[in-house]
Amino acid sequence: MSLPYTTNELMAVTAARLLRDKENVVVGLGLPQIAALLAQNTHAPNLTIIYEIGVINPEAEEMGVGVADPRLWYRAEHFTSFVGTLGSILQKGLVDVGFLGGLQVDKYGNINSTLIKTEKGIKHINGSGGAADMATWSKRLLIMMRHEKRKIVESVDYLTSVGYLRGYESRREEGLPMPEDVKIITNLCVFGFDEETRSLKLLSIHPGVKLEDVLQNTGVPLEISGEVKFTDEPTTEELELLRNKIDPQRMYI
Amino acid sequence: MSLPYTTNELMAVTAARLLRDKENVVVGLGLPQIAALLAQNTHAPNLTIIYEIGVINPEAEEMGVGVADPRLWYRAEHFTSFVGTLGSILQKGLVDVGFLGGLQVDKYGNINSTLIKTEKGIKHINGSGGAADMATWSKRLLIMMRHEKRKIVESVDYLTSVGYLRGYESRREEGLPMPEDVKIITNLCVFGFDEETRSLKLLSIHPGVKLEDVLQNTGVPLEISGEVKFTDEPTTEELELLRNKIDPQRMYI
Amino acid sequence: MESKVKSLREIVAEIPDEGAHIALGGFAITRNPVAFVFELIRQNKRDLTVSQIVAGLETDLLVGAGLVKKIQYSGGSLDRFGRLERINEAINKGLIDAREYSGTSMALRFLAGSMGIPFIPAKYLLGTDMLNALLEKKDDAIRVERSPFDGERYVYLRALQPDFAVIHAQYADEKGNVIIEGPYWDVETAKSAKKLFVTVEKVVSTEFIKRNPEKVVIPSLYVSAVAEVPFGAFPCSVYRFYDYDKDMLKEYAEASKDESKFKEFLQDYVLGTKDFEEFLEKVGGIRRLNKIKADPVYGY
Amino acid sequence: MESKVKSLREIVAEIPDEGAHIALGGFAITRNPVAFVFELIRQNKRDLTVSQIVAGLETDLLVGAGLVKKIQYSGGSLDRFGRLERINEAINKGLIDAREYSGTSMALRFLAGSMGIPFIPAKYLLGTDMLNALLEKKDDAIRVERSPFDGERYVYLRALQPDFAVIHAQYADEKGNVIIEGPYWDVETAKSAKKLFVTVEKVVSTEFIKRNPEKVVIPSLYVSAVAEVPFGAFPCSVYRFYDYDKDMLKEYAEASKDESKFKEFLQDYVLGTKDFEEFLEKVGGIRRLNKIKADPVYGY
Repeated sequence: MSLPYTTNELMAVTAARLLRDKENVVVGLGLPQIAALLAQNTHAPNLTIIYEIGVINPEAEEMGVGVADPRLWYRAEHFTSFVGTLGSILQKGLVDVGFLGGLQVDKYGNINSTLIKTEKGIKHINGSGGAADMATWSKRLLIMMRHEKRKIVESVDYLTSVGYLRGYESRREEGLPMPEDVKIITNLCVFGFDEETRSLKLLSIHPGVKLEDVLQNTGVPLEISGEVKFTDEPTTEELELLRNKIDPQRMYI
Repeated sequence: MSLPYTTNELMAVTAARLLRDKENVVVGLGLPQIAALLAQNTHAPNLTIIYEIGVINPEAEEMGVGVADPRLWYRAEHFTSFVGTLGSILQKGLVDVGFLGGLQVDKYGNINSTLIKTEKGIKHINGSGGAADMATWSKRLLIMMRHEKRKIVESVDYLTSVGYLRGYESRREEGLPMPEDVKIITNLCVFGFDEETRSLKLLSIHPGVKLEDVLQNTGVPLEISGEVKFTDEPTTEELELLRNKIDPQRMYI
Repeated sequence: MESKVKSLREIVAEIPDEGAHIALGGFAITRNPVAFVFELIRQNKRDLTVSQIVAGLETDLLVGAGLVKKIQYSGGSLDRFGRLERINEAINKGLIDAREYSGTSMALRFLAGSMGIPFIPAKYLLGTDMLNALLEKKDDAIRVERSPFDGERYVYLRALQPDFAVIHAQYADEKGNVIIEGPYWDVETAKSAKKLFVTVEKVVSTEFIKRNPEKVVIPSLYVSAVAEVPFGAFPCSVYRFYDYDKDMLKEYAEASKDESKFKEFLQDYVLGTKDFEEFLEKVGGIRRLNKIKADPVYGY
Repeated sequence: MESKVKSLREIVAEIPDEGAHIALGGFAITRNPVAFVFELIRQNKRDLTVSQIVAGLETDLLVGAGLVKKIQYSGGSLDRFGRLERINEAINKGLIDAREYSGTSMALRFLAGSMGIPFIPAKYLLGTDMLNALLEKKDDAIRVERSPFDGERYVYLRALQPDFAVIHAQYADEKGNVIIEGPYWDVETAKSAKKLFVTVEKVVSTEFIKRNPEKVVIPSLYVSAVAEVPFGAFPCSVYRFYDYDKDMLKEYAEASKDESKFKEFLQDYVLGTKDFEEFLEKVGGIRRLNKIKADPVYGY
């Protein structure tokens, strides 16, 4: 029996458990970073953490406002360029896990990081930065998102990071390497993808969440067959690490 | 009236005077290095010296045995890789002068650095290292060689560094950038190349050398029209710099 | 010895009044050439093309000032302080020709330019709407081809050699040897340009360079001119020199949401000051700057 | 924390007995992985393919020992001490399949391999007999093509990802972060391999790495294993550690001119010693090594 926990804590723990020891991960600020640090402090002490801006294996003592924040660079082992990280390490196939977020994700795991189409026209938000590139070459993709009907959709308004493209073998046919795995961790559940059709599949719902909540808040029809599993809960050890060591200021958990 | 001087001193001075201030030069050990240092100490204080091994603007206090000798790296301003020097600086067109030597040079300024064909078969000597590359992209080429009939030939046994290829516009037609200038400095004379045919042309003979000596020791027929100029002699200042500052151990002069 | 050190005003004056192509080195809110962009705006350099890997505050300012005709980049932000609202609005309203890439495809274009090779073949952009949009615009920097070696599909990314690149770094000497502390995402951007201008926190002796050659990430032969501009990235951070100024970033983020407030910001701080020192004085001078000075161990 | 440190013997034992493709990091007579090659010879790894930018003493040894089937390189030497006589003789006699490149075309093949791109288009090799010979041999790493952008002729240099790369460096930590002092011509060679082995003068703490991140030229994730082999490049030089040993280089240059003398050299020093320490003892041990220790200012 573990302590009570927040949804963000559960999301971080769920992501951390998907990382394996000795893997190389590209992370951004926030929950992905928290997840990587938790993994490093538990079962994956030899995890290598990469920031696209050109920083490898730092040991930040404070969270920052983004990968451009020098707080995140403290005690790095290597500084390099964008070409050195995503143009070399990633492209050579050395990145095991790429963490992604975005404005929308569709039923094939494709992500939109850039713009939203509204009735008034296009609303440009951001741009893909290194996220599109991570989707191209990471062996596994871990997508972390808020669970809203308008964010998990049939088809993204603008495709920036390729998941399984149009499903089946379409990604490979496009000339892209197939990822070993793609998962989406939301505040309600964990999604995976069907091995044949490559379309969205519910893997587990978080403890306390109702299946209806998931179905109602997902913009894609889900086929539910058989009993739905619950996401494993965080252990006391994991929670204590998160709260006392990794994010003591509780900026993200 | 200057001091008496050695042929090597004259060659170094002649080469040095062909360098201009603010130029970037790729040099190897020996006379090219001496020439570059002399230029730096006289009319070209802002010369940048590059060694292909990945060293920029060192201030060696001793001559060494080759660019792989750390004596040549002392007080460098930048260390990089082979890709950083010849794969980037040179290829971007930033090298003004490339110094070359070799086993043979032909009437179009093509060089053989690698092997000699003998009656007994091929005799492999060396390989082109970065010399072929310098010939590809340097704006000007300065070739320094011993003057022997078997070394200045109609056609090289094996073409490693492209000069004017088969003359006229053949180098450009091959897809290579045309150099602004190619010169050969030997122990007897200075050669240039005809602006149209791109074939070997005598520019000057060194003081004290007879035209016959040049003609007899050159494996290519030379057309001599009009009076032959003499190579300008070193000044006392240049000789004193060479002897007291640049190569006090007289390893190369 | 020749010195490449010039004033910021002189450097910016070398840029033609109209139509220059400039690559910028900032990344969100760190090592942005802010002082340089202030001066670009003061000197009213128009119809610019801007190329950048990940855009930041300086790019948003320049677009907001109405000086940019075309931008090639992979997006950007003010990190958690906000979005690049001026750029977003210019795109939404169709005021600029925006060519969107992924970060690495931009970085590889700069790399190819810096190396003098014609293009780099890569898998990046395949399957994305960025690629679709570039192809629709018949962008001449992009071709989808099959490699003659493995027969697979690649995007051939054409080398980019902008007229100018501008980065802000910690140190350079008079010869132009540049030291960057921390990550150096912008090195290929810098080396790709026909002319590279570097603004630095401090001009150092060549002796300092020779004692720390392993810190030199751009050797002098790539550099056209150096300007010493202390706090030249303010309100963004410069690792080992100063932290970002939170309040000023919030002020900018707020102002940039609204065109008229942005114009006021521009008038007050950029057009209404004669140089960057005057701007720094205006926002609080040494008292304000002292608060963000970096700790020598942490670097922020 | 997992350590990647192993003994030299263990590392070499990971290489298959026949047919491995190994890239070597030495350059003439500096930072050559000599101890590694001694151990390769002792363990009799045969039918090797060797790839290198500029070959050096270690490569000549390996070819002389009859273990190399194929070599791709741009030539090499012992600088003023002599030529690579064993390689030259093997080529003259047709004993090895030699594929000659220019230095940069090899370096760019390694760069492409290290970056995961399929090839790099460049002007290098155009018009040379190296290109003619490669095309005659139908070498699958080389194609002459016209760039789809500018229509000009280029040599497309295929990416090289050898099975193994071996370099000798000054420092690495247990995680495999590698520090090279001085020029690092071999970094792309190192990063290109499927497995990278690094022999170092000294294994250092990760704390040392974190205090000198700007000296780390290969981050740990490229490295498979590290072996601490002090004087591992002897008789070649290692900047900031020791100078080359003139007498030993002359001895090698002399021995290598003649096959039977070379065999004696090999028997005495390599096959007749159980490890590199025993070889070092045999040639004079600490007295000899003390003479070549580097001056801390000059680095040689």
